[in-house]
Amino acid sequence: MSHTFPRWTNKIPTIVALAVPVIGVGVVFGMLYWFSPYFTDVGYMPTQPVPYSHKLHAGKLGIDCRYCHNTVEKAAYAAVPPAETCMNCHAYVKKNSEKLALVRQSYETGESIPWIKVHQLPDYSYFAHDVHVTAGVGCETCHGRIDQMEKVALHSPLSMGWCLRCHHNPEPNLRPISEITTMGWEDSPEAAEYDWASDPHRIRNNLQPPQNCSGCHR
Amino acid sequence: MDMRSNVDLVDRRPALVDPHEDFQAITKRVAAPIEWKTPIGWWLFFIPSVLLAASYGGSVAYLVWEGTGIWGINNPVFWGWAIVNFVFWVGIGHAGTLISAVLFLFRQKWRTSINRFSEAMTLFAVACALSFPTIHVGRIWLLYWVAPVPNSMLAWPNFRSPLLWDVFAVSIYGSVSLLFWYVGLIPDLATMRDRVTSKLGKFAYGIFALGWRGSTRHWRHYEVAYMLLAGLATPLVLSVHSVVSFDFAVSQLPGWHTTIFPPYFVAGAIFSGFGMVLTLMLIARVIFKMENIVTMHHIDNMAKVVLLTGSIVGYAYAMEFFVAWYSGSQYELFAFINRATGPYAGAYWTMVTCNVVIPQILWFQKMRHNIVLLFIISIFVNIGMWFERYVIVITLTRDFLPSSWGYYSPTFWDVSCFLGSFGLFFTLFCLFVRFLPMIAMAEVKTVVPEADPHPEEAATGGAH
Amino acid sequence: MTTENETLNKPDIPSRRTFLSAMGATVASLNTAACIRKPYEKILPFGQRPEDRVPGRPEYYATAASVGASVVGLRVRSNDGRPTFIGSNKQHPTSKGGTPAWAQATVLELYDPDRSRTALMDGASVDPAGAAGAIRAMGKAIRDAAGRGLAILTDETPSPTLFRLMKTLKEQFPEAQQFRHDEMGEANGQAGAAMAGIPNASFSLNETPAVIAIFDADPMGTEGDTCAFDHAFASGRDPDAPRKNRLYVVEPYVSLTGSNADHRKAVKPSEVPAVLAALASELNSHGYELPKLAGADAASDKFVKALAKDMAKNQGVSMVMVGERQPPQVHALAHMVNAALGAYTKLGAWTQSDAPEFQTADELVAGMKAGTFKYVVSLSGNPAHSIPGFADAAEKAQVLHLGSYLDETARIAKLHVPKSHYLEAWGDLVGRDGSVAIQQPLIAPLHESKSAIEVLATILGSKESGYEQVRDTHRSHVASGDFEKSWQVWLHDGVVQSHPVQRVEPAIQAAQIEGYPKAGSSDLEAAFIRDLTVLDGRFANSPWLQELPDPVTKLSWDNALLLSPDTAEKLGLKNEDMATVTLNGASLDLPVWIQPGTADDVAVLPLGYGREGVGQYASSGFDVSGLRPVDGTWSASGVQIKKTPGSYRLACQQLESDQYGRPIVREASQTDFTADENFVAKFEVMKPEHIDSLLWEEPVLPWAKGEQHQWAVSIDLNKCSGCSACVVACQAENNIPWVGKSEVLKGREMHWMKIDRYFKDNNGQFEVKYQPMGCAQCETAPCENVCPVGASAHSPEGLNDMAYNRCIGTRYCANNCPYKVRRFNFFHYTVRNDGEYGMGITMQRNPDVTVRYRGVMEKCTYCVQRIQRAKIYQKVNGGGDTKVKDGAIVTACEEACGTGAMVFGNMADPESRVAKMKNNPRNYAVLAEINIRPRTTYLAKLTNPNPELAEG
Amino acid sequence: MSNKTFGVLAEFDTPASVFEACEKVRDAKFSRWDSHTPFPVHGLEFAMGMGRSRLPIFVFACGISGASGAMLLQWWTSAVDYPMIIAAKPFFSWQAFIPVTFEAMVLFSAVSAVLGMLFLNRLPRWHHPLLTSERFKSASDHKFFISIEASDPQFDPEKTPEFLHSLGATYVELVED
Repeated sequence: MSHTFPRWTNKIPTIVALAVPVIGVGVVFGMLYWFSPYFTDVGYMPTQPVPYSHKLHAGKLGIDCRYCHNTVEKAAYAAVPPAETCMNCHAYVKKNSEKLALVRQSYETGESIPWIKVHQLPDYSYFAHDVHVTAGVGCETCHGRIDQMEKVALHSPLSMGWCLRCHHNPEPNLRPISEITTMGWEDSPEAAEYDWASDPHRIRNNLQPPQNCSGCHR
Repeated sequence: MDMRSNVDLVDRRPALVDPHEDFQAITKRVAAPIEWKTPIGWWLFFIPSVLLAASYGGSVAYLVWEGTGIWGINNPVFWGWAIVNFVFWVGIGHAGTLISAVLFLFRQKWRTSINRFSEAMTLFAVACALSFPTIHVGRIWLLYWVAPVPNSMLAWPNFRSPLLWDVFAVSIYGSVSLLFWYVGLIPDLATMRDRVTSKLGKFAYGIFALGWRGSTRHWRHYEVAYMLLAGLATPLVLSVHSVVSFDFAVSQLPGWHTTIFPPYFVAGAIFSGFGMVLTLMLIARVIFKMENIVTMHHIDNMAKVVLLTGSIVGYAYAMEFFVAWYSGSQYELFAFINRATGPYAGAYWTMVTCNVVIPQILWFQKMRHNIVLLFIISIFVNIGMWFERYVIVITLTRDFLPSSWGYYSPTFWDVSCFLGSFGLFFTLFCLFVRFLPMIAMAEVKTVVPEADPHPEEAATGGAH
Repeated sequence: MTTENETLNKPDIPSRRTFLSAMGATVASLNTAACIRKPYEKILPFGQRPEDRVPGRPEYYATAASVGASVVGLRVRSNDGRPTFIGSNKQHPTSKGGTPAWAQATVLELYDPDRSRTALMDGASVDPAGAAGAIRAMGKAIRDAAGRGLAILTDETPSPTLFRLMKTLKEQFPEAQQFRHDEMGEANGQAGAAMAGIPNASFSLNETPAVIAIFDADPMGTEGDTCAFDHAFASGRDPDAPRKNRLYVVEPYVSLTGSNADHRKAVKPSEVPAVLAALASELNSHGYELPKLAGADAASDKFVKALAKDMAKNQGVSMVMVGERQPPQVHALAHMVNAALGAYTKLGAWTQSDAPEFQTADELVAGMKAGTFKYVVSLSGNPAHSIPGFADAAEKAQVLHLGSYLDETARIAKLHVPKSHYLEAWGDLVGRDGSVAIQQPLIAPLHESKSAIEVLATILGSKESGYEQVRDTHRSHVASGDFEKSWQVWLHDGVVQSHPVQRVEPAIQAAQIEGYPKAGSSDLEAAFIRDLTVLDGRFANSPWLQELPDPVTKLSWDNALLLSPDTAEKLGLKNEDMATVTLNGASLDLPVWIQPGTADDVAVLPLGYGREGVGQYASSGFDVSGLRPVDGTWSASGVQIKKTPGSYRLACQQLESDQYGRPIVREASQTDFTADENFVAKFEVMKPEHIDSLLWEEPVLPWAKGEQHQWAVSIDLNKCSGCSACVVACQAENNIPWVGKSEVLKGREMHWMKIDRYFKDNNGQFEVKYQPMGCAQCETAPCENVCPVGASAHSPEGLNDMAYNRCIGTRYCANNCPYKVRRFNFFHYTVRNDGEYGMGITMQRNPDVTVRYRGVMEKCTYCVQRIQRAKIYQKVNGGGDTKVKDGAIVTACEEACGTGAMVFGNMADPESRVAKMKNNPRNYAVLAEINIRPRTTYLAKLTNPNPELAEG
Repeated sequence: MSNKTFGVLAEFDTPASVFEACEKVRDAKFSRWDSHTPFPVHGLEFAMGMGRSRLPIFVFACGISGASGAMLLQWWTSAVDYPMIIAAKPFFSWQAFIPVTFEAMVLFSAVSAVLGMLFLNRLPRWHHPLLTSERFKSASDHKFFISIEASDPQFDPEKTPEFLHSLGATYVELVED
């Protein structure tokens, strides 16, 4: 009588034995990367209603971040500026530019410019800019080289693990208070020998970044 | 010398199988149910079971859509029937492995006729059991958080939680039982492979028989592996229900925070397990004409085990009260007095009657040999053991602060989920008895007199 | 923060726009809470950001609210332009930093979707312009008719501006008539005061009396300045208080005040006058000049004798109070007693009210029937429901109804105008002590609504802006020129300092009182009472107050016929039976609830429920006002009650009232306490040294490692009156959903904080004990240990953190919680609330607190959002000092509590109030014996019984 | 079907007969041969001259590694990577970690026992010459067989079958590969 199973089937066990572990590990670490914000969110770069260029304003013109995001040192939100702020200059500079039509309109009517949110935390996690800034965490640390971005893109994953890594060990991400808004400081030579603990100009040196749940979830 | 004497020459006990059964007859008898044209009786069980199982699926779908609020759970009774059913099924899931593993280690040859059957029961019970803790969580789609896998939240499960122990204990228990059951099946699958004529049959049984050839070189490793599995399953079976009991014992609630829970739960589990094995065995034995293989001798033994464990459970009930009084904690004492006299006294006394009083009948051999009576008792045992878990969970209604006391009553969906799980259980079971050898042929053959390669020594009383 | 106040009255205030942006965030949170893919969100900045407005940073404004003539000073929080929380104004003299539950609920009332949105002319809606025009037209017509045929009906809202406008009206048009009617008012009290010779004046209590005798009044619950009374009362409960007080209560039902009494005497309503008369004559025999009314001594007994003796002993610092439910004569006698005892000179002050003369409601109805009134302008309330006969008489007149709901009156009105919420309009309120608070709006009117001031001004043809009117009223109070400056100060403080107060010395003549009520009948009597949560029903449409259990009965979502156990037995009734109550012709079926402590043969009928056609919640319960006598008296004899088939399930939130001898609420009498300071230890189930012997060493207790903050709460059971304001405050602050009656019946209410109440039979005397209970942040928390995913873990500062977004809902933690203070979202209650309340509830929600998803456990974490805000503020502005000062963090419950019963603070700082309280000998932990080490501990209750009455 | 022979297959009726036959085959110094029985015949492996199985050592090793792995994981996750204060218990509260450790031990050893057994038996092997023989089907029912492979140095297409006959085989056949 004939065989139910052809000869090659005897190879299957070996193949499975080799494949299973590979696949298993692959799935776990695949999910760890492809399902995480590292992959899904970083680089998110929507087109904004007004083609505002940080590269031009923050980079070329060197306007300090706090000129527009002026609540960053005293509030949780580094507020997006009102059209008023734009008009401070643009009432005189490029007063008739097409690109600024929406801004002018907003300034006159009070209607908001519908900016699209780039750095978006889930609503159950609470982040406060002011406390991070006073602790000496620079804008660049989380937002990247804004001064080189024509369009603002998401630089950091803003995932829990990413936050925690710094909260476990903040030192590498601290800089002199005076350098908070400096772009590119991280690569600068003084960053290398900066010792946060002995910095006389720091408001406080006793950092205890919370690592418990209610530090961020309320 | 007469090889067909009524005495098993291997261990000088009453024959385990009818002495007129030889190898071939055993094979035939065991394979028969699979080779028959499906009996009506089978359909009578199968169709309702499938319908019930489907209703379970429906209930669960609605549960996930609407939320656990569709059950009767509330504050203070945050755990309701779901957990009751879970413990109930896990308990039942114990007899199988116990019979196969522990009795195997103790060289209880009478197990061979019933171990396959009860292992299968174990598997299906554990499947039902696992379904309940899974569906009872509030956000089932996040259940994978209990698994310790690296993630972008940098968060890990809390290994101090008895619930996490449970996740490991029950799922591992399930997997090991499956292995144990399957390893036992391999030679019989080979037998079926060699018997069936249909192409599909050859293929299906062939795949799972793994190309088994009954080679002695294989038997050599096989027997060791089986022995090891038995050796592992034995502590496992004890640990699982201990861990389940930790779900209650590790909390600090009056009536839950008790050190006697682990042994008491294990005894209860064996008790309920044997109850269920009896229930099923007594039916199957008749339907599939297995009287010659599952003899009165087996049934009598099982009845004895039921009597023993039932009495242990009864002792535990009594002990609980003593400890509650002896502890001097007013909360403890109240909790137990409240069980027996409070709003849920009915459940408590049902439990005592079914688990402790009724099994006492089994002291009499006459009763042990009365199939009908035995069947009824086994049903009572099942009911009683469900109520035992209900009584434990319902203790939540009255804990420390009277201000937070409440009441609990199940809803339609509690009931539908519970009955539905029976549907799942019996569906699997019907499929098992229809398509797989429900008795371990190879093992039974080993206890037939001819199985002995040295009959003359045995006849002359040669030692082994 | 006050600079923005002007902008609020300008037409272009940025209210609605900011909602939309806020809305985006809140609505989105519903999705994200489930960790589903992030929704697409927008940022909507201002075109021109108002000065001092920092997006995301809450702002606080002082304002005030009133019920009847009771004024509560408030400090309301606004998040991005949305009022979200009603805080208390510690500087306000008549609320003393307290807020009643109803005040807490007004923030939700503002967003009530059932509020009437547009004006109705003959039932058809008209646009704002049309409405204004109609009012102006009516005003013109009235002015042309020189006020003839004009009837103005208002409630007792004590608004100086309103008073001023009415006076001008009266001056300009003498024929116009003004009426006043208020279900929460004190008509009887004023009539009584007038009898006694102090008309149109009000008494304000400044310090605690040593002996307080309450006659059928509820100054803690529903009458007068409850916060002020609570404050005064609490100040006399401390063992080290300069003046300890003793509270005697004589009443037919268990009022909130009665539940706090040291001695309580339950009598039928009609017998109360007799008891007071008896007291008077007893005092007379102690040598006071008081009348011996006929048959007074008959009512005298041990209780009255002891009371009289006690009062005599405390000459000058003891007083009696009579409630609105008693007729004027009784009030008059009370005034005489107090005058004789010299209470009015020492304990408080009488202030002359500058309210105009008002006529009563029945005079109005009579006039309307007679056809004297062409125009009836109803500035407040729902007269068609509350004034018998008004509806029928209304046909003869054109009714202008200013109201918040499309209620009975709105339906019969010629012109209905939506009434502005007090958070939407300018106004002012004068308290009983003459102190004035400015009501400043936090938001532009959400609907096309007007305030009473605006309507009246329009009719007068005066400036229509409420803002201008209010300013005009108070401009005169500033002597020097810089009105603007002081105006800013008033708005900031919430109190008008320089307001002239006219004190009066009561000249009470000890004459015989005409028609003093005779002792009561022997048959069954009905007692109509104001409900402790929805009051007279004006808050009946608030789901928060409907779900808030009555502090005494613990019933929610319903009222019921309250009977004493004996009476119920006599009538063959038990809980949740249906009974037919028949009283002068009318009859009503309602469920029975047995309330121990109720006087026998009394049928207690709480008002304010079963209001049809007002809103989706107001209709729950049973409207007993139909049974009430037409003259509006509060009690009546000749009630028939008989059992009717059927039963009705009542949502009671506490099913057990006995402590089963467990040391949960610990108490002793003042005398026992002085005998043994550490009496609480006697209650301990286990010796501390036994508890502390643990199986494991504790290396990870960070509080052992000198953490600078260790949060803790201490609750003084002496000071808690059970008013439940904290429960509502907690609900408002923490976005706690309501679940509805059906879920409460299942035992699924979500209140993070509950007020446990236990009954006690103190040899024959019925007593009630209250105990606020929330998550106690146990150091060895049983809940944390059992969570498989670590969703509940401890913070180094001793908080039992709950990460909602990590919770998978095994519910094990709640099982294992010995206090059962964890709450589970069995259904998606948040979304259910959204379904019922629409955008309103999302607008009220606190953006600093996560909105919880279905299948998630939640609980109190000491308002951790407030803690974090304060810590961050300290880190940013503390210049290196990161330690938060004591009192910088105030939890919602603490903020709502006027008596200071609840104190939150830093245990690690020995100077903090909470640390001091923990060292108080009365300090104890509930269930300490199971070694959970709660951070919330209690100070044992001290009663102050009269030794003569103490032993049975 | 190729004409290459796999070996010779001999059928016996009773355990006893196959037992003796095996002893003879063993003494005849055959190396690549095997016996096939429907159930494990007591002591037959010794009759065939085989020692004890080495499976247990392997299983033991896996069990130990499972247990230690689990304890290591629990220690690292709850005491090193992200220590959280749970009910004021030590970060490394080993008492609480024992149940999971034990379960892991059981799982690892059980799985290794089964996989090890399959490996040592070179199973699954679905395609095998013997499975083509009709007579051989009864090897899983009531008959007992001895198979000697053609690859055995002593194998001889003529002699070996006769030898087996001489051992009392009731039937002998050549099996093609």
